[in-house]
Amino acid sequence: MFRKVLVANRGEIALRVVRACRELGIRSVAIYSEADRNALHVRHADEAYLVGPSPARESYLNIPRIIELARRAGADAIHPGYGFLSENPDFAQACEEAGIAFIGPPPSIIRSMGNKLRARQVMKEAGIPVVPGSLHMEHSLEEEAKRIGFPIMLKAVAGGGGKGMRTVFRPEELPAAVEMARREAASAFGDEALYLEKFLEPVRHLEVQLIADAYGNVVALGERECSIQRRHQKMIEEAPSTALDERQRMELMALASRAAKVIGYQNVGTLEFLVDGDGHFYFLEMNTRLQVEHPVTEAVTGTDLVMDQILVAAKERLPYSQEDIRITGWAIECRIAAEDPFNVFLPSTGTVLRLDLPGGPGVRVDSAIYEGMEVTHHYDSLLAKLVCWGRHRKEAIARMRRALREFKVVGISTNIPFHLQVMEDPHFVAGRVDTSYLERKRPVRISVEEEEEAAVILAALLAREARVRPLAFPLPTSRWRLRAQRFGYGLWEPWRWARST
Amino acid sequence: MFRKVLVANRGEIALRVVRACRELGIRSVAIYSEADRNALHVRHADEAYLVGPSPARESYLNIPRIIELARRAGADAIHPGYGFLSENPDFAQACEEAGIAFIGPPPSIIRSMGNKLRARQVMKEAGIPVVPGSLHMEHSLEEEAKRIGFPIMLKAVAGGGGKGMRTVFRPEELPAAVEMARREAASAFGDEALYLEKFLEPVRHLEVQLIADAYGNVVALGERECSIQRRHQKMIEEAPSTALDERQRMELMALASRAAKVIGYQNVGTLEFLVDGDGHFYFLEMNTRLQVEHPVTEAVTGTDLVMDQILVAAKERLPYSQEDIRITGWAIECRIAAEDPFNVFLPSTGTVLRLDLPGGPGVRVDSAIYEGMEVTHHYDSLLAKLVCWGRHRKEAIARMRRALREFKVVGISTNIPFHLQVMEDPHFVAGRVDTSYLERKRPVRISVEEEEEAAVILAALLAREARVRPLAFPLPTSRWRLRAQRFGYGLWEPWRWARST
Amino acid sequence: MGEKYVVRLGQDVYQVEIGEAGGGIFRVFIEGKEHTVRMEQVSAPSLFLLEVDSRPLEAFVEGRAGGYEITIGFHRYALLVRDVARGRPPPLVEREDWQQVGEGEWLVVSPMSGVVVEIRAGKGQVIQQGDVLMVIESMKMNNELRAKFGGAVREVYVEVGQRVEVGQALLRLG
Amino acid sequence: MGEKYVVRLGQDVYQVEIGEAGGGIFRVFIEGKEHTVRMEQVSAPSLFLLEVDSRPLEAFVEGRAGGYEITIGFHRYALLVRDVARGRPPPLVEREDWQQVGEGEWLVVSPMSGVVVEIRAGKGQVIQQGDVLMVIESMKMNNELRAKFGGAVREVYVEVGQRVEVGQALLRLG
Repeated sequence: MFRKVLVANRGEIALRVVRACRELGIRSVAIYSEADRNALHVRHADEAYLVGPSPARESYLNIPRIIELARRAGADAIHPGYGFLSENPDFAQACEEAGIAFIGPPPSIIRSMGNKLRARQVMKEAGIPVVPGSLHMEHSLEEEAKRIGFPIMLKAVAGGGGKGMRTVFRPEELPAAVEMARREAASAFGDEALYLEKFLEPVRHLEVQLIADAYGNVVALGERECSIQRRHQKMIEEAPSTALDERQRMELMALASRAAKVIGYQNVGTLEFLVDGDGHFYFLEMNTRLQVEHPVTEAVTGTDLVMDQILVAAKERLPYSQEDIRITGWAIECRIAAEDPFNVFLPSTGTVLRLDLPGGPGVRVDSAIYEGMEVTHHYDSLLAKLVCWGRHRKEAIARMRRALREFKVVGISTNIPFHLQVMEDPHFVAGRVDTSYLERKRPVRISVEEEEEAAVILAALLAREARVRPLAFPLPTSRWRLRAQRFGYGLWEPWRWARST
Repeated sequence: MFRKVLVANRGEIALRVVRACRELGIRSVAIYSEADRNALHVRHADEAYLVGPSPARESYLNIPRIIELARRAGADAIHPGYGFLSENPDFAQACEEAGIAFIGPPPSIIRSMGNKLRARQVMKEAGIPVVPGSLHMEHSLEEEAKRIGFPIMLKAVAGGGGKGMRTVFRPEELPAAVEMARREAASAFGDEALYLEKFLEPVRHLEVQLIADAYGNVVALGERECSIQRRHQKMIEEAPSTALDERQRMELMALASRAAKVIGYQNVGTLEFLVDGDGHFYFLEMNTRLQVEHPVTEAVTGTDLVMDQILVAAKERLPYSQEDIRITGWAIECRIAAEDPFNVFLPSTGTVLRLDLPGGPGVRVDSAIYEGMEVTHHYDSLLAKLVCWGRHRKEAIARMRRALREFKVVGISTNIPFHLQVMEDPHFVAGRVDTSYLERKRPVRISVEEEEEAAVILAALLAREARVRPLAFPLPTSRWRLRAQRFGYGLWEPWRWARST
Repeated sequence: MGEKYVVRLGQDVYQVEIGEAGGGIFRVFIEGKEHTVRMEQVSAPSLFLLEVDSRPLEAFVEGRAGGYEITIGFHRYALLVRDVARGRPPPLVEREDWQQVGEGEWLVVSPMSGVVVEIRAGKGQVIQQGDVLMVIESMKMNNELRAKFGGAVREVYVEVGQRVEVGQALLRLG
Repeated sequence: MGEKYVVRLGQDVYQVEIGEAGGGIFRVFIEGKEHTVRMEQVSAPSLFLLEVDSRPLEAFVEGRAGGYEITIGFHRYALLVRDVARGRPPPLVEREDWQQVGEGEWLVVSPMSGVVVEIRAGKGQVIQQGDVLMVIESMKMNNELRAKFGGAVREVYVEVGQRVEVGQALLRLG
């Protein structure tokens, strides 16, 4: 087993790994950028080192610097978390060359699955159905598009995470879309190559969690429903999915296990699928790392994916086999992000003035937020993950509603009120979701008359009190947020999003 | 189902019930004493009413006032929590007479199990082995003691919770012990009647969780290990117990179910047993209410005892049967209390200046503590319950250690550091515990050289900083706590405890 | 009986009359109705518990000139308060992203902190409502700033690669 | 090179020399060893992150006359600080439950807040070390106050049923 693990990440996932290390009796090493000097993952770790300035490319993406710090700290393994360098084969390679274990699959697998076109070929050859579309880009994109038929999805070969992606409905839109997608892909991945897939709708986005050790043991840990996405970013996930019956679940898990065995997979990984209305599965891509949404799988299987991935990276045998896996109850995850749902999900920066996290039965919070935290523009907007488990889906939803109401953040805007609206939406409650769900379900700013009146009363009481004993309150941080109100709660949307590079 | 439930309690259990109500779609009504004006259970409830002054007998024990508030609020049920009025048959009766459902067993059952001597007779008749001792107090205590043989336990007939209890090792100690126990019993229960049990040691204290509906369905939810007690107060509980193998577990659960069926039990309840070194079970007493430690059972069975007890109180059928119950993994609960383990567990009052609760996988916190809270002398010292689940006992212990380190309270003393010492004790880790465990395991004030040095460095840095920009820090609240250091860390114990009346 | 205050919330102005009932309890008259209100300060100075007719609510209070910003539930309310003797509070002045600085002239300020990654509206260029003026990167998202009104670009105050803060002037149109 | 401070912790006195290394980093000399220290203020004013030789620690700071009370891990340290030019800090004065008020005379003060439920030591009574003097109820526990030293009870300042606070005089022996 490892003695010391460097966590090459930040935020809630860095803290998640630090916690797993502590429970395994492994010393943890945090790295932090200038912006993260006070971060929770730093305060929880056994050791901490400044990795560089705030921009990610100078800190959390700086491979030589991270390897240098791992060496200095005497770490014998590196955990990459998700995002940043987690799917960068050069990083996995650099770790290997430095004699430091990379907690993830071998570089060759990361590389072959990182090429999305290559991954499609591999899966196709393994007999896994893939989304109809290109397999080899021998022809021009125009010819391929004509062959596949509109609407189509343009995707970056080196892609992932919704970057360099465009849906094209008509042939005349193709050239402009290609140009934009190429530019995005080039800047995001240094590779402008694109390929095409048939655009399927309505579909659900499902994925299968896998874990594999170095001895050929592969276990599929059920599926996750990830259809609720905003601009290709997942927002709410659950396990299991209402889309599958037991037979389909078994079929999908067997399919995913087979794929993992064919490619000789090791460590944790996820196979993403689209499922159409007729229950057909289509392989979409493979993520060769821990996923943000891994806790819903942990909740319904009783596994600990971070502990277990550290174990298998240390060449230990998987402590369970496929037969040991039971799906018990239902789990839902809401990603709590610093964005204003009532102002077209504008990113929200500022200081966290008040924080109350939910608790009690069936509630898990994986959070990097703290009172006094400066939420900056440097990194993505994920602050915390709220995961609720129930004996059945209805109980999990009821619990999530309760927990969302208990989750209190003042000082920045979060998407908590919108999550609550989804949890109360009859379509969601009925399990009728697909990847276009969030295009139809828009946040509605509901003013609660009782609360408005209470605010007015409190203001008067405070003014009266102030004459007796003046109190010094903190100054508001982001007054401009009220702007949304006057713009008609989302009717006027001067801001459009695209995944930045 | 009920529409509105009044929670006749305070602290973490009141919040626990409010949460369950919210998840069931039931409106909750909190009551609060003067001391609890700002309490979390008040802030989470849908409605709140002042019940009376701070002393419990004028507030949380004031039956007519509570019934009046329930009527005023239009509550159709009352949840008594644990402690206070939860095992008071007159309260259950008063609810019934007011046409309000009491969430617990019928008054007659509370009454018959509340008489500890009567309970022993009932169980003995039902064929359940009881702790050797008195069954009828026809003879004098002296004669009974002679018959049973020393050492003996003096207990209050109306007892419970360690009040009016004395261990007597030699005949000559008996008269004084009887006098003290009678006085305590009279003042605690208004009834000075005592009975005798053989004092067994080494024994374990185990209990079986039961739930029963109004239709004769009884389900036993496994056992809890509660041997770690300080002055008859439980401090750490776990489920399952290392004392039992699968056969013994089944036997004990069957025994408990049989007892519940014989007495026609309804709602949640617990049968407490002593288990001697040879694996013999002896019935100790029955608690006709929810237990503090119910979450460890929830964690390993996936049930929700508070939701389920509300369901059965509303005359719904139990949604599971004995065959559905599986014990999965291991759970441990540490009771976090406001007391100073390094100063003979002296109660600690004051203001909570800082609070950080643990999070992440496998951790559940049921807490009533908040920053700014005034911890007063009026109620018992329980602040929060920390429950950790793991796939096996080792994992649960590792997680508990991690979570205890994350649990940060400043402003009052808590027993958190002592819990951590227990979690690191080889005897505890090996599962070698019995009811005398805490007599041997004493808290040790360990000074961490690194931390001491850091404090010295920080003081110097702050003094230097203060010349540039002075900071206003809060004033310390309980400086006298350092006293323990000079008295040799528990060697000098000027304070002795007894359960107060 | 009580003291009178005037409170402004958005476009609405309320008259609030407060009478003390003892023990932290107040009788409050508002909109012709009487409420029994309990106010407690939970932690210094910002968190309050307000019980209006036995319904408990948490309120987080921040100061602002002439009033308070109060967060209850998921919403943050900006309120101005005055003793009734001093008359109605002035209208709320909110920061606008599009500030009118003359007849048909607008100053566009940034609604977020981030980095300018692209400027599509050059000085002198005539733009239409809905056109993308510039792109600001924040939290790994490219946010396209679109024109709320059309006009000619008079001045651009920022350049590509520059860090901008909330409220910082970006350009002037008219 | 740096500035020198004298810090007292319990019976120990430390000399601490501080040199600034820039960027919130300090070189600190203490007990003949040099440490690289990073200090950050996490939230105003009390919570600090202190990194001593790359080991992060959280510290909660409270003010006290002439110094600080600092909580790190599970312990709370009382510290007095002085600029070295002003000499050693005075010894720490701690509150004692048994305060010597004369030759063989002791003032006993309450170590907890609670209610006196029983007084076993009457005025004039001679008590032995270990005897129960009184019982104070706090948090539903009866806490028996035992004599640290023997003597005659000179004065009892409280009565049964009375509420007492931490530090309040209970009785005098001598």
